[in-house]
Amino acid sequence: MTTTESFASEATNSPTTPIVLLEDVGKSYGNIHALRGVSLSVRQGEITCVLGDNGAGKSTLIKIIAGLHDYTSGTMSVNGEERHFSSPRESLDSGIATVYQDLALAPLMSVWRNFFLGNELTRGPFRQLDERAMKRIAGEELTKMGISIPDLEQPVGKLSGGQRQCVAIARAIHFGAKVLILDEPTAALGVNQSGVVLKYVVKARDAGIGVIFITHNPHHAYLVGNHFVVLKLGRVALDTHRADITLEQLTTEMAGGSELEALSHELRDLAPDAVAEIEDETNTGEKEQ
Amino acid sequence: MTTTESFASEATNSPTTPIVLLEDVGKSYGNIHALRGVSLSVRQGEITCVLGDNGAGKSTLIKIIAGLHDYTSGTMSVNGEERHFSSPRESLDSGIATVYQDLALAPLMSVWRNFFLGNELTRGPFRQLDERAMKRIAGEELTKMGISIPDLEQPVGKLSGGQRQCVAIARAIHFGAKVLILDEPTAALGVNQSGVVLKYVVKARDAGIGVIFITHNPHHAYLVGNHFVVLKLGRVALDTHRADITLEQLTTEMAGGSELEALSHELRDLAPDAVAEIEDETNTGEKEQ
Amino acid sequence: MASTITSPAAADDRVSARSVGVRLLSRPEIGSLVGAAVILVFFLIAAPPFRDVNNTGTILYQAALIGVMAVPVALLMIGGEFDLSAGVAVTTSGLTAGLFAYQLSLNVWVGILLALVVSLAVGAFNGWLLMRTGLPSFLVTLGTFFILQGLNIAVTRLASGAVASNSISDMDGFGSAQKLFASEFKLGGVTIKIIIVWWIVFVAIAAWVLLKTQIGNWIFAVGGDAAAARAVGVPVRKVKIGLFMTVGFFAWFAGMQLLFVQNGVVQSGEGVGKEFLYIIAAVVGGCLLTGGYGSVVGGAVGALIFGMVQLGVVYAGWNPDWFKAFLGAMLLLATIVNLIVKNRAEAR
Amino acid sequence: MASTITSPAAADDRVSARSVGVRLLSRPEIGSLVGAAVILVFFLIAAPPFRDVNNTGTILYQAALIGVMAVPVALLMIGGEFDLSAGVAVTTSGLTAGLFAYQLSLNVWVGILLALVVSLAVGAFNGWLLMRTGLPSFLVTLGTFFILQGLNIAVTRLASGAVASNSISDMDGFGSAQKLFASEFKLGGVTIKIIIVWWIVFVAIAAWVLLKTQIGNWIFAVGGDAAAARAVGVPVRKVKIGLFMTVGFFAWFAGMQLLFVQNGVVQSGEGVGKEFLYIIAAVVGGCLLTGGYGSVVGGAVGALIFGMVQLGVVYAGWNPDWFKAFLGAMLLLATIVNLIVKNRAEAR
Amino acid sequence: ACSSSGGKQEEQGSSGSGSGVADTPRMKVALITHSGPGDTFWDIVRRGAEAAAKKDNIELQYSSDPDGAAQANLVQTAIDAKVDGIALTLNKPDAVIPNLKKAVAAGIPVTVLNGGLDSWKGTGAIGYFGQDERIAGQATGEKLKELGAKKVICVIHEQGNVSLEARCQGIKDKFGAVENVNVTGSDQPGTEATLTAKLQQDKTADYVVALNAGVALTAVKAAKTAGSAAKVGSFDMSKEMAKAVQDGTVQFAVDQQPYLQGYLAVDAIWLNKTNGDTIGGGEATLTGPAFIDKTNIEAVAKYAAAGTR
Ligand SMILES: Nc1ncnc2c1ncn2[C@@H]1O[C@H](COP(=O)(O)OP(=O)(O)OP(=O)(O)O)[C@@H](O)[C@H]1O
Ligand SMILES: Nc1ncnc2c1ncn2[C@@H]1O[C@H](COP(=O)(O)OP(=O)(O)OP(=O)(O)O)[C@@H](O)[C@H]1O
Ligand SMILES: [Mg+2]
Ligand SMILES: [Mg+2]
Repeated sequence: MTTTESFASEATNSPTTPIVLLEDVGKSYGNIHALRGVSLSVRQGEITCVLGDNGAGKSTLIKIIAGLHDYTSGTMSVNGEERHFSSPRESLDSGIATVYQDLALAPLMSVWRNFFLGNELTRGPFRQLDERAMKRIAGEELTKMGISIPDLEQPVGKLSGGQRQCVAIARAIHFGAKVLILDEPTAALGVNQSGVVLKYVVKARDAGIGVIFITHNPHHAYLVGNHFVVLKLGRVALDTHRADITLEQLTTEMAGGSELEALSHELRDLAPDAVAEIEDETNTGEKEQ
Repeated sequence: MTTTESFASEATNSPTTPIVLLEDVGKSYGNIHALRGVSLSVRQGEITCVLGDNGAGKSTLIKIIAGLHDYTSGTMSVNGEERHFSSPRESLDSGIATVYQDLALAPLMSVWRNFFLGNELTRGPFRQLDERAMKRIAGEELTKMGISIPDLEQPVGKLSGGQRQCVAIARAIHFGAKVLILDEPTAALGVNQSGVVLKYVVKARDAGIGVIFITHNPHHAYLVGNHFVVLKLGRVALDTHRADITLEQLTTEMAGGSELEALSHELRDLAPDAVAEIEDETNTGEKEQ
Repeated sequence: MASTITSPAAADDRVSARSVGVRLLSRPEIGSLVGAAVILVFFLIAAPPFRDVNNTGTILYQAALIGVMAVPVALLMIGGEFDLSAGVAVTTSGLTAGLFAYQLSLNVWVGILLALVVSLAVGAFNGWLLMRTGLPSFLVTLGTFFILQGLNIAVTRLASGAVASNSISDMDGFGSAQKLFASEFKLGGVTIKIIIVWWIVFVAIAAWVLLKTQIGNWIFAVGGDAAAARAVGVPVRKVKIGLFMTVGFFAWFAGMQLLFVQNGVVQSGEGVGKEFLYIIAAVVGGCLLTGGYGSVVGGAVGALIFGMVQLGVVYAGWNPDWFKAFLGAMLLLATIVNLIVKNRAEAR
Repeated sequence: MASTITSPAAADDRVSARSVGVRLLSRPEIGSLVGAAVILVFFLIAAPPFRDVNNTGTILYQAALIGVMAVPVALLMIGGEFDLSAGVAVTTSGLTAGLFAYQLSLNVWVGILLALVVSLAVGAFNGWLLMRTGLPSFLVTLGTFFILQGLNIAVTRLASGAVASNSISDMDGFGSAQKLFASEFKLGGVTIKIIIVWWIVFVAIAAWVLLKTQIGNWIFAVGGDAAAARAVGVPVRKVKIGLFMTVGFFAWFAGMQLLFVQNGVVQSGEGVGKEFLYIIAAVVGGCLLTGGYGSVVGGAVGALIFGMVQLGVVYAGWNPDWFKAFLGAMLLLATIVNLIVKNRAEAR
Repeated sequence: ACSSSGGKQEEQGSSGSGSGVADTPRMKVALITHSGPGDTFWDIVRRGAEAAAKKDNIELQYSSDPDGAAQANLVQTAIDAKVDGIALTLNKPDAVIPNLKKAVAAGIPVTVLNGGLDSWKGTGAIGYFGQDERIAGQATGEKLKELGAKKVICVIHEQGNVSLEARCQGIKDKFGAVENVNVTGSDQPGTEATLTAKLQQDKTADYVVALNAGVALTAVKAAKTAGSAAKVGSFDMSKEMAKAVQDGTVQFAVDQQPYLQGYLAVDAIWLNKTNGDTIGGGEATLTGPAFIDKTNIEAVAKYAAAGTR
């Protein structure tokens, strides 16, 4: 227990060079400037939470680090070297593994093939696929995440939303090397599975991996994060360490700084009358329908 | 405030005939029996929360009600009549509007065209599309949900995950008539937008609409639900009214009844040392990575 | 407090305004229009007869021959399907009208009507079989392609004893029908075949339907994501069958044109391979093979590009051995210009 | 407590076991195999010469003529792309070897090697242009289709002065090359052309690569969802270019077969339209036109079905006027059987 | 809604070449061509073959495939089916000859028709019935000179087809000022547009020579549309062509008598089988070229209308 405590603060104060460092990075999709002047650093053994409203630019940010998009201004350095990834392969080769919000699974391929896609195990002189080993490992990893997938030969497209998400997460965790990027990994997950994922995240951090964790759940963020970056309309609105912020403040920031009386209801254990309070607002609102 | 209070309890106790009634419904996908003997009722002015682990069969259940799949055993009646929907159109015509977990948007079509897809507004003798009106309404509805979509002519495929979800929800709410089905609507949503959606759900209920609400967030569920159904491996594991259960119990049920010490951490305001507690567990866990 | 939440989202300052020009540039057909312009300029320079305005009629006619059928084929492709039987269906229509009128010695118009019924039925059959079996349309229409091709020849030979239909040029109603389907007129020195007029009318109507009506919206939706469209209540089945019947209708029209432009005789082996010209026109014009994106005007422009290149090579008097090579190079040129324009538009 | 969470998920009792039989039934090629069996039985009854085991060689040869090229075309289709130039590329390969060896009076094998280089280069060009421009492969390979078709004729005429290549049958190395590419042998009364052997070898190797190697996994992935494959680090570009070069390699082989089976002469206009036969074989064999699903064995079975129907109609001595109609009906029959088998398998 | 003119009602009784049927044993003969489906010319060939078959108590099996290898395999299927004789075209000699030799080796008499003049000898085939395309072209060239043509456009309706190329080449041999143009034979309206364009481009052209009847009739229309004074000559006959020659819209047609080719190719097999005969004495039997123009059309028109010329 003390270990972690000290680890967390250590990370917070440590002057280790960041594995990934973004300085003043911008990204435009045609006439939409999705990111503007964003700076961010990911350090070994630290969990950086990126938070923000829908459309704030979180996924765009991590897609740049994952090599899926190139940035249009500023600089990104990985392991101290300035890089423009031209493909996710380069990012992966630098030890960065990513769980994308839109999952990146081939729907017609079976679960185990998807799990090992791009990192297939082979054996023998002809480098034949080691199907047995791959199925076993995929099965084990998924079981550890607490989901049961009846048949590993099933195409991924037939899994439930949460099952699919688990496949993507299990894969990234299994192959993650230096940096693990998770874009809303718990969005479709059950209570049980979410807990498992959070635990994995912490474990990855303790193994010295730098983690970028994107979530809309301030509890999840506050539970594991060492460092919080809130994006708003493509700019960094807040960049702080865990020590310098409370859950309440964080939640307020995440909701765009608006007054949060109403919303905070859903973040606490509520008595039924909370419903009525929400009700009140509705009545004051001016929507007709 | 009192109105709602009474409404909630009224709904709980009212003997109104259900709009949708499932009795002993089962559904097999080939050799996978996704649902077995599920019974469920949806009443006017009542929010029925369907909860459960990943892959428990929640989406399958609502797809049956939405007319996307047919059930393979049992009976479903809508408005007192036994029905086998052969297409979602029939379900829609019975006044059932659905937000699917996988969203059902055409990625290459613009936001406003997606919003009105299947319910286009027309004008003039040639029944020309009333583009102006559709764009205005779509823009208004989305703005009310608290998201800003820069350009309604943008193809939906280029929106962020949360923005897409908002389009689907706004559409269902706008066209919802008697029953509103929401499959994990807040999964990809920000704090702000989630609050808005919950408010809409309550508002819909108060307008006399029956709501089925699927979520993995027990807070969200407990905040708005009148009635809770927990699915486990395709069977109903719990079916209870709000009055008969506490948030803690509900959470426990949702997590599959396993011990929840660890998980409950993420459900409460936690001091930083919570991280350490989770840490502890990890150490006791036997996973080697 | 409540008003804060329901208040509109904070103004988004990330979007720089797009000029009307750029907006226009991102329409699916604009790229092919620019491609067409490039080809036009190229041939205006390379082929002197191209400059003669009197020859415009010939070029437009060549384009219209493909263009008329490119209209429904583009619609169908936007709706996510193929029709490989479209080429021979045209011949089937012409043969039906010719053989039927001749064998029963009926007024030509009766044959024309029967051909319409047959053409629509072929389209409906394609659509029905597609929806019924869930097979890819490539396979289903491949089947009808072969079947129609075989029937064209076999039935013609059974009925007329030869491989072409008997001439109906001296039968009642031929004159009026020919006027409608295959006449021509002078417009300031340029001979305009009536099919060009029809083509323009069809393109205009279909473009309007696609962009401005509910049906059009549904066509985009079933092509873009049929499951999603079905889920929100679009009658996917009806839309797709309707699209195939539209191809049937146009095949009927093109068949009548074929019949009456050839003085009432149709060769039973004709039409094979044409289906690809229609598809090429649609794709060159910016329609996505996978559905959900494209435009009718683009399909027309694609037909125009194809027609210009085909005749441009002849007008330029180039060695005919190289004809196909030029054709290929020009097509690539046109589509790459198309692409550059699109990318430019998107980057702005 | 911690162990509760990391413990394996509760055992799922919802899945009834699937027998090995049913598992087998859900392989993509099984449906077409059953379809092939139905067609076989049909012709065994309808066409007496079909029963003569000595004629098997003829049927297999007909199938192999399409089947060899169906192998890479199926792979390419699983990888999500088309190659419309595959048919004429075969001719290009044969012409290159023939013309080059003859004009420079070289050993035939030098010409063969050069043809290999040219064929691979054509494939690489297709792939490169596809990845570079992001155009659909339909368009890119349509361009090369026309270009190659034109070049075949134009260059042949330039070099040989005629529309066929000069015969190289009396040149050095012809005999050994012919032995390799186009010989035949007797196997218990049945004359087996060597291309049949090669076909079987190619199918076996390609099926193994597709199902049992990393490359195969990547082919499925780039066809199923190229964006997802790229995101997890699959070198999409290389895989796709590699697939086009595979088509090039097979086009080279088929071109050599063409050259040496015709005693060292290739007609420059040949090959047009064959690309569709390859695609048809792949699709009939269960490959998804949209990519990501299918099998090499299926493609081979598709070619077999096509070959059996083509010759079966002849063996049965039916009126050739109806040939295409039979072909279409048989194809539909085979694919519908395919579908029924698949649905049955899934429902179990 | 009956038509007061035209139609089947006005059709005249067709003239049959009906004579008695031979009492020789029933035979099976395969006719294998390189024709595409639905081609008028090959329809006439087939009719000739059928007439001979009927007369000779032969069961005729017709099949065709434009692809060389596929045609060769059709020959193989005929061998497999143990037919009594094979009549085939040799337009792709290198592809088909190996199987032709096999047929001969299997004791099946083979006749060659239409194409393959340069290659049929030495294959073991018992006869050749057709015309020499190059010579036919050359004769046409002479004829054009005679007619006072200055610039000729030769229309190739199937690019890369050896016999068509040979015809145009033959015209060039004797005439000189010839330009080729490629069209797609199975697409009449497209052919018309292309020819229109060609005539608009080359105003000096005063003769168009088409290589089949359908294209020739389309060329007439194209010349009208283009406002060109170019006259049209043609290869091969058809019902419509006969009428066009009568009307003077087509100046001449080079006839190779396809009916005769089909007839003789089958009849020669029968004669060989029943009487050991060979026609032509080891040399080719030429069925053309014969020029048909206004002067002699009357003699032919009747048969063309019946579909046998
Ligand atoms: N490919 C694209 N082309 C054009 N605009 C895009 C594209 N991808 C994203 N955008 C726009 O960029 C902005 C940021 O999107 P992004 O996906 O990064 O948001 P996000 O913060 O991940 O949101 P969410 O929480 O909803 O996932 C949005 O306005 C979106 O519409
Ligand atoms: N089309 C299908 N074919 C075969 N199996 C399916 C299909 N759809 C779902 N399943 C299976 O049925 C089970 C229930 O799936 P469902 O999508 O209903 O789960 P869910 O409760 O919605 O889960 P989640 O919370 O992850 O969305 C899963 O095991 C899934 O793999
Ligand atoms: Mg996102
Ligand atoms: Mg679900």
